[in-house]
Amino acid sequence: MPRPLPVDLGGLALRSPIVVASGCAGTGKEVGPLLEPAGVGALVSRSITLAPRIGSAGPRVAETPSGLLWSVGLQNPGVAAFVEEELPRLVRTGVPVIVSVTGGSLEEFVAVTSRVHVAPGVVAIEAHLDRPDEELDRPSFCARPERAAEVAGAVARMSRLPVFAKLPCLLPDLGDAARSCVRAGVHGLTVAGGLPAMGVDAERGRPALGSVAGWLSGPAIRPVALRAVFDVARAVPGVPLMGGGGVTTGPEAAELLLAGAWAVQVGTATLVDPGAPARIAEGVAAYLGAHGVSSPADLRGGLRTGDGP
Amino acid sequence: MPRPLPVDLGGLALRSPIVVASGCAGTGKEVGPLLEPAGVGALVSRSITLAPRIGSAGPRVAETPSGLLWSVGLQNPGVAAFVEEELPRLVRTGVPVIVSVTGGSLEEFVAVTSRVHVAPGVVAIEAHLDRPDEELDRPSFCARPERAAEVAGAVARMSRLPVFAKLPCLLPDLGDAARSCVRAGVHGLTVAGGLPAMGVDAERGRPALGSVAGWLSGPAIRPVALRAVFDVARAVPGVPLMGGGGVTTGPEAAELLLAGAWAVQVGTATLVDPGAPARIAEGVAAYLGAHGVSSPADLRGGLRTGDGP
Amino acid sequence: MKRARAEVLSVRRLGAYHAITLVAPEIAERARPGQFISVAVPPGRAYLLRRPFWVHAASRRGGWAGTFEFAFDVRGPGTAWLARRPSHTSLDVIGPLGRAFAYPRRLRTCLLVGEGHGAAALQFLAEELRARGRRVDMLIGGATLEEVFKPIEAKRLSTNLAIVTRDGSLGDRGRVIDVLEERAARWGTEVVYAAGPRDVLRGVARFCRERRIPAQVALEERMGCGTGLCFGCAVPVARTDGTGFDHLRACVEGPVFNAARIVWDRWGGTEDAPAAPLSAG
Amino acid sequence: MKRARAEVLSVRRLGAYHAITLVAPEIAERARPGQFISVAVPPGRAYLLRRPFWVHAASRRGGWAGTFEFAFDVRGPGTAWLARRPSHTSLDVIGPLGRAFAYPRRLRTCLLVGEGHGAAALQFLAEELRARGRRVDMLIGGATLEEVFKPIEAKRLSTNLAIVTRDGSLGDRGRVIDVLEERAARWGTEVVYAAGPRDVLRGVARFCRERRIPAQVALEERMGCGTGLCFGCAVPVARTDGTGFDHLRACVEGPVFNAARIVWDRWGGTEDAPAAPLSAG
Ligand SMILES: Cc1cc2nc3c(=O)[nH]c(=O)nc-3n(C[C@H](O)[C@H](O)[C@H](O)COP(=O)(O)OP(=O)(O)OC[C@H]3O[C@@H](n4cnc5c(N)ncnc54)[C@H](O)[C@@H]3O)c2cc1C
Ligand SMILES: Cc1cc2nc3c(=O)[nH]c(=O)nc-3n(C[C@H](O)[C@H](O)[C@H](O)COP(=O)(O)OP(=O)(O)OC[C@H]3O[C@@H](n4cnc5c(N)ncnc54)[C@H](O)[C@@H]3O)c2cc1C
Ligand SMILES: Cc1cc2nc3c(=O)[nH]c(=O)nc-3n(C[C@H](O)[C@H](O)[C@H](O)COP(=O)(O)O)c2cc1C
Ligand SMILES: Cc1cc2nc3c(=O)[nH]c(=O)nc-3n(C[C@H](O)[C@H](O)[C@H](O)COP(=O)(O)O)c2cc1C
Ligand code: FES
Ligand code: FES
Repeated sequence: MPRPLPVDLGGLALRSPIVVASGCAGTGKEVGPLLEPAGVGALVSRSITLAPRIGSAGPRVAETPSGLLWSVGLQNPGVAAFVEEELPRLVRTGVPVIVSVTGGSLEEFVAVTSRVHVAPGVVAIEAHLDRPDEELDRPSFCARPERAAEVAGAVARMSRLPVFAKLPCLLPDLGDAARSCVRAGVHGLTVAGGLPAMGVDAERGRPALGSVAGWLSGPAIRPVALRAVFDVARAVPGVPLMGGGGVTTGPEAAELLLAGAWAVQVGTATLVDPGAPARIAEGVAAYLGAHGVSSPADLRGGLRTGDGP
Repeated sequence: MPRPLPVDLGGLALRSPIVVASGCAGTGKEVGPLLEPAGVGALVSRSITLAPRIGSAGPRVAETPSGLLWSVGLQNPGVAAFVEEELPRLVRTGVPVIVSVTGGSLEEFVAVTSRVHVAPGVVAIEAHLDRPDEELDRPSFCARPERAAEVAGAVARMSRLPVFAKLPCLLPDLGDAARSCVRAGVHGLTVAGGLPAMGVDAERGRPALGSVAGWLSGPAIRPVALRAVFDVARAVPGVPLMGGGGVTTGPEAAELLLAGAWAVQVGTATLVDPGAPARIAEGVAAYLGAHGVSSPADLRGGLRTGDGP
Repeated sequence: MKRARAEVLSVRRLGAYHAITLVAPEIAERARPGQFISVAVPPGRAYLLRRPFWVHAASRRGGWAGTFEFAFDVRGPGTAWLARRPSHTSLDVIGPLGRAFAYPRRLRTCLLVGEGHGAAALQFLAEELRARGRRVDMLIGGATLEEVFKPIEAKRLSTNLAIVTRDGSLGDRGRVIDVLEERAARWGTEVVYAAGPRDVLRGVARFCRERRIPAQVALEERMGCGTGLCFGCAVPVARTDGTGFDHLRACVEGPVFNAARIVWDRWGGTEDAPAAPLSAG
Repeated sequence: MKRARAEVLSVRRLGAYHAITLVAPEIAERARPGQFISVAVPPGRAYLLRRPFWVHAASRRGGWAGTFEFAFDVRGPGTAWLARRPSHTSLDVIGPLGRAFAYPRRLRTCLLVGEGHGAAALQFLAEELRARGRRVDMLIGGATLEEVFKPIEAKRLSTNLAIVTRDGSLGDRGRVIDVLEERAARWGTEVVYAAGPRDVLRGVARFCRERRIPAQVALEERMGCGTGLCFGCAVPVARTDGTGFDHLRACVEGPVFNAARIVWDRWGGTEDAPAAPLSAG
């Protein structure tokens, strides 16, 4: 029997610190028991927009050294169909559901949130902010800390559920962006997400993805995610923080907890193995046991960065 | 006999499009003939500051999935000793030398440049801008396009040699930064460099590097470098552009050329195999032959991004 | 969909292909033609994703009960690794995955068109169609004799068989598409099933649309998960109301699709004609 | 420094260790004790860097001329892969690398102190010191009997030998540091050479500084290249003018250093005492 690993994200209690990352959890009817719900703390839905989106042209995935390059283009049925059909199925998996909301404008974020936060079975909202800001014509809402905070704050004010602002791992001002979002009222932060990337098929002289540009996930990016989580945990101590990027084993999840995460999101590894989140949770339990630590929270930020061994 | 692969970086003629990246070329007396100078277009020196720097505490390197995590902390003997002892040795390797200059302030960049641009045997200068801006107390000169351009422009005005501004692969405003640097007068751009990263040794609960924070290089980051080079090539068409990040083979170098690079820098692969740059150049020649293309310049930006196959 | 640590019973060469037989009753019992399985690659490599393969045969009864087989050509590191698996080691397999071919209710004369490893999926289908009393004709091809998948087996399974190779080393010289029209007419084809590269499937679809012959294609699209989680395997499929298309997932809503509904101009596929020469700018 | 595609002559188990003999005359002829070689790992793996190993033996003459040997314990993926190399395959090797031990000019009584695989480097040194007419005493250790590197060879090479194991399964129970003082006194040691984990080298350095015995240590620091290109293998070494320290590269300015000049408090090393328990905050 795996030991229970409850974590408390500032009032949001999860039975495991391992959370399935957005875009990697399906629509609730695919993998069934292979996901091993008992070991998983929560799952984050794919990111939902106001209107349906058909998403990017294929190919949408390509392999890179220790990484997965992808571009789904936010394919989703729109918030209305999501709340009606997909969300109830996600809830029935037995894994607590966090809904990822996104949009091209502040209004879209708020409108999606308004439909989702009252839906039954949702435990929290994640605002996916690393998206083109169509209103201000910037490559990402995260290009300016103030703007990320403005949008995240609006989502937080709309929602009766805890809101996590999802920030990308690579921003020159990541600490600032985190502080601004917290000041704007979010409950917590998610620091994770693919890095902007692309692939080229040199044999054919073509981009590897139909959309040309895509995102890089998987083990390749773990060192970048660790750094981002470490920086944000120092910038906003005491704020619930989910970290993710390239985690595939229990000890790797422990690395993120040591760096300051309160919970760990697992994306790509879930695609390779739907049982990975539960297996990683068991690995965390084994790690805690071996190091005489009683709960994931006791590991949090415990990295010994002082001088000398 | 490998076919000759001359490239012309806007007047700077190199015998091969493959350049050894900064920090990966030693001090001119280490690997000798293993580097196979005839196949290498140029080498970039480690980054040089005004005063000597002892660099970061060890460990300075760690392996990550398909990547190399490192922090050298700009260990260098200072510009005076560099010009006197190290530079002549680098020049004697027979590989054209590009000197990487850096600093914590605009003045330091200019002062280093003033000592280097008149030294015999140097063919160009690369300004390493992704460094903490001590004057304005920002994490990097690149955090703001204007600031990167200000410093790069000052270096360009000081130098009688062509100046390449080295920008990191991940900036929300990378295209802006490139345009600003070009407007400020640089001859060309280098888009390459490690991604901000760190490692954790979960067994010991300690950072993997003595400096805690470090940089990620190697194949893991290649998709990120490709995207950055692609974006910059579109932002500043016609401007000489060196790209780098994770290249280990000829076809991989061709990917960067297709994405818009004029020359390709090779760092980590040189560490694993000092003969890698020459081998990669041969691989590019083989690729060109197989695809009926006569020179690397004919590949440049040739990625077919239109619809359909 | 089940997950198994499946024992490798054997790895055999079949011309240009390798075939692996695995012991995995929970998968073998469920697998139907047109479905696929996905195999995990070893840890510690620079590549991560499971590799998908058509189920080529599955034994539910008899001495081999509980085993199934897949066949592949060595393309890259994953298939190279598989080709070297020793017997009695095990593979981490998930399957069966995706929607199988639908059997015709009334129509009796089936033509199965395949090129390359696609024929592996079709031979499983041929068995099942025959067991249901349908007539099976086959049209299979490959670049060379070695790349024609199990021609003797095809002979056994079909009433009429045509083989084509690009170099003429076996059967007629050409591609399956070149002879499709003539054979379908001669054999009185009522329904077509196809598996193979993009251009073959597209050619089959065009022909069948013109002749109003129902056609199902089993297609290959790059996959992130193979289990429906990631939306990485999008195939553009026309909406029934005529308002455009949606991206369906090859791994759960496919890989078998009604050929008439695929928006071929928008589907890149994973494979096509030889690389066009590069040119600058 | 030469690069070779070196044929694997044999891979043998030696207690807890594996030893590989390679055919590489250009390396074998040049190698001296305290130098190392670096071995490339296979392509397609999630790890990249060459693995460095001490030269344990090098034959310049006789039947084995042109071969050399290194020995290792399996730690991670690189050494696990090496341990499984079949004979007659080849390895991509660069060497010899780094500065060798210096031989004493006048002093005659040498004590070689090693723990774990460090003893591999010292046995090569012992051969060379004896060939130069020096007396060699050895003090070697390991966690268990299996981890004492080639104890019979050590016996052959040394005038006086002490062996210690942490569990007492061979020789005295303890670590080499625990018995160093007593043996050095008993044997009249004039110069010390050491190789092993950080705490052993540090203990040797402290003892030798107190007794004013010259000491050289061969140390291991993580390496990016092993060839001097990257400055990844920094070791803090005191400046001779007393103004602080510089970071020298273990791979070209080391890996053998004068023990007295290393700033031990600032050197992390790659290995030390068992992991301390973690605690939060
Ligand atoms: C539903 C389905 C069924 C398939 N059935 C078979 C089969 O029965 N026999 C067979 O030989 N091959 C089959 N393929 C293709 C097979 O999956 C690839 O050839 C194989 O994954 C290549 O892996 P690699 O590491 O050897 O090569 P690489 O080229 O290095 O593979 C790199 C990546 O590209 C993907 N990829 C490469 N080629 C294809 C392709 N044609 N289709 C989809 N993804 C691809 C791989 O899965 C991997 O993620 C099938 C593909 C799909 C989608
Ligand atoms: C100069 C020198 C000589 C060495 N000689 C020997 C020897 O003769 N026998 C032997 O068994 N080992 C020796 N080592 C240590 C040996 O290089 C490592 O144990 C080995 O590289 C581990 O690789 P891995 O993939 O099995 O393990 P991993 O732990 O997965 O290695 C991961 C990375 O860490 C590095 N690393 C791990 N441990 C060490 C270490 N102790 N020192 C330096 N880098 C390390 C590896 O090179 C690699 O880059 C030596 C190290 C150095 C620097
Ligand atoms: C196929 C795929 C689709 C994704 N879709 C989304 C998404 O819709 N919204 C989002 O916020 N993140 C999305 N992500 C990013 C993941 O949630 C996660 O942050 C990222 O992949 C890094 O974690 P990993 O390395 O564990 O995959 C997606 C990732 C993948 C691989
Ligand atoms: C050990 C090491 C030291 C480096 N030092 C410098 C440096 O001093 N200045 C600089 O501009 N880049 C430095 N770099 C970055 C490289 O020049 C290169 O841009 C980066 O590593 C990405 O390329 P690669 O993946 O081919 O290594 C260093 C890289 C490594 C691995
Ligand atoms: S491959 Fe992931 S949904 Fe089909
Ligand atoms: S390991 Fe690169 S300089 Fe020593």
